[in-house]
Amino acid sequence: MLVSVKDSISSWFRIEGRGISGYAFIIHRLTGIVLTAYIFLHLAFLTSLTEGESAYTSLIEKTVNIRFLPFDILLIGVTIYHSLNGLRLVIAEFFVTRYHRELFVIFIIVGVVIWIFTSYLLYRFVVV
Amino acid sequence: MIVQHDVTIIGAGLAGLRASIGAAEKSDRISIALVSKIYPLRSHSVCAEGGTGAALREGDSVELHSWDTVKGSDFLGDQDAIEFFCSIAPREVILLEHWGCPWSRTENGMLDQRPFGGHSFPRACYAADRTGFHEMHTLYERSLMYDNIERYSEYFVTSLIIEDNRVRGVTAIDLRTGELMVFQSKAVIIATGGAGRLYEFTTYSHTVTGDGMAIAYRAGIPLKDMEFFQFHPTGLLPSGILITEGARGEGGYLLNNRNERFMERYAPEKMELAPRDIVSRSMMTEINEGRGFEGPYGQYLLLDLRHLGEEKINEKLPLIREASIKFSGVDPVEEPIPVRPVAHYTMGGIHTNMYTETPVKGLYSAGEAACVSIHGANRLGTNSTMECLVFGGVAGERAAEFALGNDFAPVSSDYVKEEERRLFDDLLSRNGDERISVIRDEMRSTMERHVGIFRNGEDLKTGLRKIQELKERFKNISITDKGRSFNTELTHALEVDFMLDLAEVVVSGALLREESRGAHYRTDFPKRDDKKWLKHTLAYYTPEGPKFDYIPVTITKWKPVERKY
Amino acid sequence: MEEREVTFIVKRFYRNEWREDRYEFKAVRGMTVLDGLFHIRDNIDPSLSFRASCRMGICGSCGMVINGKAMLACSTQIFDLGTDVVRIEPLRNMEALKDLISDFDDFFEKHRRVKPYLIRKEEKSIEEGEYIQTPDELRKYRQYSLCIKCGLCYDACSITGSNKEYLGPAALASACRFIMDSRDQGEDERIPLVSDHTGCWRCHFMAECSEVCPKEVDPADAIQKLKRKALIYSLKRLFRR
Amino acid sequence: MEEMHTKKVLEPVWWFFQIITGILLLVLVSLHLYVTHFASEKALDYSSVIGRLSSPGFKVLYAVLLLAVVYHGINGMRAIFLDLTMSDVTKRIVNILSLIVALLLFGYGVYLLANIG
Repeated sequence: MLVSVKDSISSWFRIEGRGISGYAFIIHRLTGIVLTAYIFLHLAFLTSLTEGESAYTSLIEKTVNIRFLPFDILLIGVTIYHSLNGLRLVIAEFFVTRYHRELFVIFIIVGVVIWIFTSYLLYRFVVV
Repeated sequence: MIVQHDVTIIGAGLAGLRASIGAAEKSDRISIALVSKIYPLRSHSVCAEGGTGAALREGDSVELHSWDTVKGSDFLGDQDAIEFFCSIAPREVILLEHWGCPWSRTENGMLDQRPFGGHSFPRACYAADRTGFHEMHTLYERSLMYDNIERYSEYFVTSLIIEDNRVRGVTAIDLRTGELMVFQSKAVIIATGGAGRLYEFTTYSHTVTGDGMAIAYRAGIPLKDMEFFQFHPTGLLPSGILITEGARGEGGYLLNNRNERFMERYAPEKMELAPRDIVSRSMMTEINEGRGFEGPYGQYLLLDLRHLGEEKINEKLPLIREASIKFSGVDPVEEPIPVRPVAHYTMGGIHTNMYTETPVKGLYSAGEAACVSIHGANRLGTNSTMECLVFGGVAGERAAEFALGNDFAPVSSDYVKEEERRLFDDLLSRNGDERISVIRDEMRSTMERHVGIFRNGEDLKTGLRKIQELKERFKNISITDKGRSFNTELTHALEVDFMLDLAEVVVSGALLREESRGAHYRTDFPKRDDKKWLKHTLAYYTPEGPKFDYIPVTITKWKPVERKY
Repeated sequence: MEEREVTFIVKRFYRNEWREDRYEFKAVRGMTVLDGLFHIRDNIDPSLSFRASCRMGICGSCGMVINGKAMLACSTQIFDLGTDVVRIEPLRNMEALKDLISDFDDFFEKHRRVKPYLIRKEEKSIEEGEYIQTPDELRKYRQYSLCIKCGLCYDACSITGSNKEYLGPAALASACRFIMDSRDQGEDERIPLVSDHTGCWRCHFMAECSEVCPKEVDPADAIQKLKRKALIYSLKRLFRR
Repeated sequence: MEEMHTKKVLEPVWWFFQIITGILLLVLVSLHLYVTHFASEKALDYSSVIGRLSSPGFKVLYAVLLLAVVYHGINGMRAIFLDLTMSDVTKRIVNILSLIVALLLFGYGVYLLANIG
């Protein structure tokens, strides 16, 4: 009784009737996949460092600018979410076994604050 | 399709599961079929709440437990069977503990026991107020250990195959496919539970429709003492969900609208912990004399647990609290619970001896479906779950022994063809203009009104006429769903058909028994009459209606005396 | 008494195809979704099939999806749903058999696979009486023993949907119930069963199972406990050799 | 049989490493981002990058970060694949592929670390 891969995957991302921890999980998975993909990208970029200064600098000029800033902010958001939610899971698992919902809300608030702050820093870094 | 099993057990509640383990432990050479119309864990046994009685501790004894049971039964119980039952009971409690049942404990780690109605010693072993639930799960999980038990869940048994006074098997509908199956067997155990859905206001699950009793009755096996139907004092309004006697065992009060503990008028010594028939009658008297509360779902009284405190309620009666809040909107910690007497237990059942043997060879019955008779005219609380354990075990062992010493007897294909014709060509194809649900509801309200706690000749006669009329009308029902897979309309029709037969037996038996004993209270014959009626009723099936016979009660040590609490 | 016109939209698997039927009727205060379904069966459409037994939330028969969330029909008041349109469908992540009835065979088979019974190296004889277990020891596993096997957690869990072999919340909670029982000595048999690819490692602590659980068993918590038990057990074995 | 057994012994360990590397990453990635973006405006200039990567301290730090991120990412992806219904053979393929990809990534990272600065 094998189910199709399509059905399987759709069950991970089923939104209807889910509670807050269900959404947390769905986003955790998605951000995890994004971040893993980014490892490849990051290592590929670093290759330019072995090819001398001009190759590296032209790459930096292309990627570190205002046009890529939204992606940078998104990426940092993804990282913050994934790490804070991961931390929440560890805390919920080993230390606070009740109050998942409350914990999640606290972490979301903390995460958003950090995100706004780091986005501002990034903006300053790229534009100024 | 025909399958062969040495032992077929119908019903997978407490008694059925205990029987399957009993048979499996007897020998691993026999194969056991556990046939049930629902998954085992859905059985009504999970609803048992208060406790399971056994004489375990110093100060208590088998003799005392037996006497309490005999007195509780209003001397209609067979005393040899009662002593046998009480002597095995402690073993069963320990056995269940060894199998993993999470019994509630005392501080030093021993099994805890609580007081219960009609018992002169606190002997109800309990697992909070989910006793039946935990017992069921323990037995079900234990039964998974045995490879020779095969579970047939969601198979609806329709008839017993009996020839030459020897059981040959059963026929059943495989609900998933809708196909008629034959379970060919050397021995059959009926453990299908009571017939509680005969009544309107009842603690019973929707599935408790007395199928096994009716099947046996139609196959010619007599039903014993069916006129005795227990009304539990405390059914939650409006649904009838059981509020355990354990609530009173832990110290709960019953109150009328004058805020009086009225039980002091009826049973000054035992108060709320008098046997159920007495408490129920007292409550109905209070209501009839205008001391009840008036509510949207009829009159009721109050069960007050507030003085027990939140901690004790959470620890010992968590399910009661949950049910009261969810189904009645009342938190027992803050408010008294609205209750009314409610149909709760079928004392009667398939006629068996104390070894669970019916008059037919190879056919056994245990649990509420059977009438061994240890409950006589009124069952004591905690004795029903224990009955399932004790007699379930006995039935399993006896059936296994019988299967080891006998061969399969052939099942004629004509019989199966005839059963298929009856179910699918006749019943399923009916297109009359009567609705099954209407007939069922009329039957249930008739039973409630005419065969309730207080009965009298006139009412019973009217009731009997009504039931017979309903039986006639049933022939003209219609079944709209003609499909085979999970045709719950067809099974519902079969259940109502079964219940109509049982209702007829209950009413006729009650009409004939001109005395008041235990749960059977006739306002026109308010006294117990040992000269004429110290005997068991046996009802035999005939196409025209039940034919009655009577057999004596076994009395060993205890001569009948007046029953006072 | 308060009355209200309600509409039940039932997603049925009827004669091997899906269809939706609408039923309109008057509900009164106090009526549960299960009462509503019985009302439909008795008065509007007798062919509607669903499972139900105890109607007091202890037998586990009537799990279904009500307005997108898995619930016990018997324990859900219609008036508490906050809407007059009630959508009902059978439990997801299980195969539908007919109407609201879904296939539980696999569910119970998984429960069986974790050996959900007391395993003793030596059984005490009946004459010696009960095993001693203090109320504190009882409290360690009591919560997990309250599971009614209603299957709601299998609907909520995203992994039971994607991996048919995953033991799932109820079965793992049941394993945990026995592992935490002071009378049980079956660690060597049970932990390897629950700690392979189909066992507790498939759980990523989404904790939806605990949210839908009608008996507050908290299966998610049970599974995390199992993971820790399995880790300790494995480390012990690694260093023993 | 023996292999099945080892797997059962190791699976809990993989899970535990996932948690450990997760916590480690929280610290190391924060540090990495701080150093490359927030500490100085010139942090991404060629000279400063080469300068950082030439110091043995940063080399070790980045090696640990690389190991943790590769393990955490690939083991996470492996779990996502194993959450699908699959045969034992496919499961084994997933496990082996995960190992190969992880080794390649780590190897390439180490190669970069060795050749830069």
